[in-house]
Amino acid sequence: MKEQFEPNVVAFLCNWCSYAGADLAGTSRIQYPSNLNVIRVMCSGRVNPLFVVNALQQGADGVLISGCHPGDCHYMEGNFYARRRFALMKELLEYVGVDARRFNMSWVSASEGSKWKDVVQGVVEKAKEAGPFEQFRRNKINW
Amino acid sequence: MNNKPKIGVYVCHCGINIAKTVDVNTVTEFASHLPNVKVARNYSYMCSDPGQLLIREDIKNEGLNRVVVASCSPRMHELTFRKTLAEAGLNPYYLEMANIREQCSWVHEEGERATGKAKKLVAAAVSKVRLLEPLQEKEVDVEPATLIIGGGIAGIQAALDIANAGFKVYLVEKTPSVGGRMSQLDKTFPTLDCSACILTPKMVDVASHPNIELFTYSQVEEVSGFVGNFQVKVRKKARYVDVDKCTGCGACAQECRLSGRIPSEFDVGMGKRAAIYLPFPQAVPAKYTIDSQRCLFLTRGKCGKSPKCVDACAAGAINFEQKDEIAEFKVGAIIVATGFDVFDASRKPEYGYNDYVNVITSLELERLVSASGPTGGSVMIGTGEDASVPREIAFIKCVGSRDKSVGNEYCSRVCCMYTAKLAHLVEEKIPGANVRVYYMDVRAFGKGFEEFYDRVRREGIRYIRGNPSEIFKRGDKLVIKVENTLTSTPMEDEVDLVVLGVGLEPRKDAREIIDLLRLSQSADRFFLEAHPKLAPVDTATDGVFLAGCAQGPKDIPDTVAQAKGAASSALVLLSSGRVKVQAQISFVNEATCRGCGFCVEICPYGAIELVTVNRMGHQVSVARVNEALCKGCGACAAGCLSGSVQQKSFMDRQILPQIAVLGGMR
Amino acid sequence: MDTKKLSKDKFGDFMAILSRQKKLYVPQKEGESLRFAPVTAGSQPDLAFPNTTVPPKSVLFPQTETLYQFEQGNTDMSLPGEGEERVLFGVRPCDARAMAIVDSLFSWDVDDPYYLTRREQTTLLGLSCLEPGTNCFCTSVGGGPASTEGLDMLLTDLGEAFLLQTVTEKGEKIIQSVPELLEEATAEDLKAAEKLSQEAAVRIARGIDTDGIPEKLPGLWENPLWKDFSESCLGCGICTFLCPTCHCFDIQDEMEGFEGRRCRMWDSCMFSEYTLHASGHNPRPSRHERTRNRVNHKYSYFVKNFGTIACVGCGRCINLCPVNIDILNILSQVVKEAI
Amino acid sequence: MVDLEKLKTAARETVSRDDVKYLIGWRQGTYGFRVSPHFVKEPEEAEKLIFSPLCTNNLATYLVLTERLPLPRGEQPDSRKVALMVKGCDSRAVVQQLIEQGIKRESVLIIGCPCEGVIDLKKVEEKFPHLPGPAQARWSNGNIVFHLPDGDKEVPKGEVLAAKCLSCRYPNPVMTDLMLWEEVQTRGNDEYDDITELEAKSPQERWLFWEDKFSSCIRCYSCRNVCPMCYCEDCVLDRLNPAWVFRSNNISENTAFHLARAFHLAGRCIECGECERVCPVGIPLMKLNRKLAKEVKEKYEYIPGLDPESKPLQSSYRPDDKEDFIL
Repeated sequence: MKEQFEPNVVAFLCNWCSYAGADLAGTSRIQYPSNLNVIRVMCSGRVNPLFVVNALQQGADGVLISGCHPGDCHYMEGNFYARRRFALMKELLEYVGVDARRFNMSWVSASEGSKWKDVVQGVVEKAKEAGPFEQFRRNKINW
Repeated sequence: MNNKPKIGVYVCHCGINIAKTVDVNTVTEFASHLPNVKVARNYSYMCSDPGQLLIREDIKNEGLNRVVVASCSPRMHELTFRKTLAEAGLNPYYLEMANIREQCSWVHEEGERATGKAKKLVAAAVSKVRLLEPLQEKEVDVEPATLIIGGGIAGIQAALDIANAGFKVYLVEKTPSVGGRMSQLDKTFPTLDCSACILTPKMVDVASHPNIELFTYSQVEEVSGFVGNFQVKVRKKARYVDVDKCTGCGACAQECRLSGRIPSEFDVGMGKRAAIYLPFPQAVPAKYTIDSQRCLFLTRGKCGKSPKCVDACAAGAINFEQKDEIAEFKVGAIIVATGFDVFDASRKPEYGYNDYVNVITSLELERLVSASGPTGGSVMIGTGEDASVPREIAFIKCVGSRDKSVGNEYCSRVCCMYTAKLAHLVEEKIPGANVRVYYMDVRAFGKGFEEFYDRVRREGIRYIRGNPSEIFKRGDKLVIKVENTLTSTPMEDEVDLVVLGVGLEPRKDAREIIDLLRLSQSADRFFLEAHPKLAPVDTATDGVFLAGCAQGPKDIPDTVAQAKGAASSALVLLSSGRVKVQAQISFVNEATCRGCGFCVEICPYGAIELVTVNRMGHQVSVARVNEALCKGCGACAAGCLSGSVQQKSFMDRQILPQIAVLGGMR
Repeated sequence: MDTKKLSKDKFGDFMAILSRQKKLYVPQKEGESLRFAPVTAGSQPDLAFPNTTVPPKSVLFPQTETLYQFEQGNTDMSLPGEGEERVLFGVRPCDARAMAIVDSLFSWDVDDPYYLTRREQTTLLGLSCLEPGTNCFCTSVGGGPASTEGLDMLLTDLGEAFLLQTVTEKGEKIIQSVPELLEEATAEDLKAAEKLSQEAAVRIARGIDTDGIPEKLPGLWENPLWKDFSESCLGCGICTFLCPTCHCFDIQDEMEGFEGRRCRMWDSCMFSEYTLHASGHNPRPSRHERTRNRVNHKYSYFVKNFGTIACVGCGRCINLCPVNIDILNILSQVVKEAI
Repeated sequence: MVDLEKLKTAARETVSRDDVKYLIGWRQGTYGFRVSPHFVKEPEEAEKLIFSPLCTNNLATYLVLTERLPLPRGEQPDSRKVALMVKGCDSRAVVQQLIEQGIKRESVLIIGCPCEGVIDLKKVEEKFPHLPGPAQARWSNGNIVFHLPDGDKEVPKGEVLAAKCLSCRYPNPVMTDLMLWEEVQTRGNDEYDDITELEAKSPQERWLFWEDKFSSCIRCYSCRNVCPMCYCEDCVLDRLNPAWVFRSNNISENTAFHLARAFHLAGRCIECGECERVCPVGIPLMKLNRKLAKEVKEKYEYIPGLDPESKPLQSSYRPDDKEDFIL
């Protein structure tokens, strides 16, 4: 039998809500898959939509953006901008045939440690189902 | 100087918190082979003194110029290790942390996987730390003055505290007098001391304090700048009375053709005033104001042969030519104490507030029981000859509070106690009256509250648990339809007077303040504090603080306490004289900026503006960040199409290598 | 050299044998464009074209090629593997001439091992151009529909059969490897082929007398014609990337994480970064200097260095320019201005 | 109806003005049905101006393509107006440039040419190949008449018009200083059928579709350079540090390039179709741009290039924006 595919998921978390929520999951010792790796930014509004394209190009099988719930943004509006940007980026990626399961966005607050676990499990599971994304992998191509 | 990165990587065991799952030796060994890594070590507690010493020694002995600490969350110890770097003479922003505890060892039991992930996180941190740039924590001077918006008890208290500490205060009040809601109250719960007696001295102090500049009948029109350096514009509305000449004798008001014909705001419409008026006898300043919306001379251009007030004023203070004036000044801090509106009872039509004269609000009753009120303190229904003294009196609580149907889910916090107080006062004023209170819950949480509630009940006030569904008229009586929810019996209660215990609402003009100061609202539409627990008087805008009911309903002691809190927060700023601005802020590469202004629109803090610069002889428009205003969210950077706006320590070129490592490393 | 005839019913076998011997490239559709690509199981050669969209230089001088790979913090580097023998079928004479022109550049003062090895490993089988395109002008720049310069063998479609004329030993070897498929060509066949190519040459509608242009160009350096012609230029890379003789490249390091490769890729003198100095200074700051450079390089500098015009008259730059900047128009203006 | 004399007179008058630097219009090209942008600086050069179904170029690009070369000290930049002839779609580009402050209103004179639709050159060249000499065309009662060496040929519009014109919603300039002739009737109601069709395919099919297209890309950047909305001084996709997209040509970089290009045009693309027209390898770029235009319209009720006072889509939001895609 083939060894089970272990996806690589890159996640961008805002410092104030989602990163704190992930920390809380840790403090609460809530277990979740290790396939997701976090890049901390100050606000989901900082996440350039092209980071997603870049992550997929550089080997991520899935991407997650997570910020504060609408209205809770530490910077008041950042997550509203993020929501618009990624709504469009998601459409664009799916339109060119990128598996919809590779791109995810969530709102996780600083108190939602267990929601964070659910999000990670869901995202990793979906990336697993979508399989490796080698047709877009930068250095798989002709390096 | 050789700028080639020399990185030290420090892997923390955190006792066994990390080391139990993550193989710290493997991670250290791995890190030592990463490009530019000069030293890689692990230690039981990096945050301990010996742990930090390790880093400092290596910086000194090995010439490290970048540090990666792989330990707990940066939310925990980033500041600690920044200090460590600074102590060793390294720029504190040459630090990157890899969170291998909260987001690794604590959430992944399986050792091999946790170790694998820890390696990746360390590699990503190394890839980023190489590209970090030194940042300066800048400081700006603080203008030693405070603007306080709102001259109620919150504004007054904050103003006095700050002024007493020796700093200048500009207190701006929209109405002609300071005093606010508290001045309308008769007695205060639970001690029943006279509201005016405790408030008036403070009002006078405010007006006479050498450090306080009082602007009544004025509005803040524009606030620009940032913490420590706000520029403020205040519009002093024309009173048409020269306040320097007015002696407050009141002859003008007596002579005014509209005397006694205009509903008095202070008496909630129950008393009448003239077009030239003093809001209430103890008003501060005791200067008359002409109501420009009502005054015959101002609205129609003539008032009999000549305005009677002019004739009556011996001081010659009346001046119909007066114009609004703009005052401009600079302050270092701002306190918002704009208070609240009372709930408009007509929004609960089932209670017939608009239909029946004997349905009144608690604030109206407050004026009725007040000796300075329209009835001189006697509780009457109606006016003139029809007036009668009610015998059967019912209070209904939670009108406009805890009521999703009117959009107010919150508890107004004061109604339970003022109802008890008013019930007590009515009982006192009308001996033998039958008073009952319809309630959902009684929340007597404050100091002396429960005792007072108990006292009032023992005085014979009946508390009936039930939320009346309807009030209608039957003969001379009002009928309250209600179900007693303790006994589950529907009942009809015939009474002479119904008092609606109306709740507190955000002010209708709150939007103006939000736009002025870029404040946010919480779900209840009151102004949002920076943190509900740990920063309850701060806001998301640095240097702007909240006091009193603008932030949410509260009683007088809480309001005063918060006002003192806001004052002390402002004083921290003013007395230190300098304020640190964020270091990890945005900046613009003006050479590539195309001046589209997207970032200007995006910035939630108004920290970016377009300026015209000379680019090789051409006048071009480019974005520029006001470093003192920028909070470092980076939303502008993600919205910049040309990549010209970047956030320090979170630049595209610093994040992309992290992505490469986390995405590419298997 | 040798001449042979390949009956069209044997053409399939011929191609099959070729593809077993070497990696066989034929013009194929990719998206909406036509370019040389390796023959695979499902691939369809497309020979009904005046010319491919992308010239065959894309095989000999790929748009991107790895020079070596490296890891950061490590001085080892790994070179790409050795190439393989390949054969390109269906190269138009103009494009083959272009390779001959590029050869002189890549073996000029320093030999370029990457290009020259690949060139050595590649056999070019040409196809006479019997249906010239609207903007073809090979005959103005020393070429022709049946020119053999740069080719290893030329094929001419005689209707029922192809006439095969070998030019080099590499072409010779191809013929020798498939004796059973070929027949001797007759004098009539040769004559027929000659006639076909002459007729084709007559059908070439556009052209210019290039005599004297290389000498005239330097004198027109400050002439307003460059500004006039480049006013509408978008500064894109169509004319240069798709030119069979354009050979400029840039070398860049591409990093991913701690791994990287040094590679070279086509560059275009029409891009502003092409001449951008690290200081920020750009000696060719605007599109008119770049347009002037493109024409001068082909019709003056290259002539000076290598004795030949670096334009083969394939017409691609005219066909594909989005704003109708027409090199023939520029050249005729050059001639006019110089008088 | 197109009135060429009126057009030329207006052009002559315009370029005679002291405050006008030059006028940009269209002129017959060097061969076949080609048309070239025409920069009119002197009144007599106006004679060459044309307006016909061949005038595909969106000249608004030139408003932002001008290089601003370093000026010698003390010298003032030429701040005179540029007069620009625009079709309906072109005018939207000008409006969008105004929204994004790419140009100043007072620096441009907009001369409106209501347009009955321009040709798709590929379709026409297929019908009438090999025309080494210049040839012309005109509109005539819903058809297009081509003037060929062997006489006029009348062809129904549907056979030769560019796809964008068949579903054009804005044939009349949306903002002008001078409208040259009466407005024409709006032809289409764009339902984005072409996009819906591709959306209906499976992700795998869509990937293969685009892989085929993107792999043919030669990264000549003509799509970007011709775009009137792509006017960054220094495009992020050219930059080496950070390198968002590598210069190397392969399916990964090409796809990333096209995703980034399309994304940067979200809520900004005015659907003039120039990118697709100029692509030498025929990548259907409008299928990308229009996908985003469709989403922007459906999700945010936003249509770029109509109201110069509107806020750019990319720098605005509504608290109640849809978020059904969020976990």
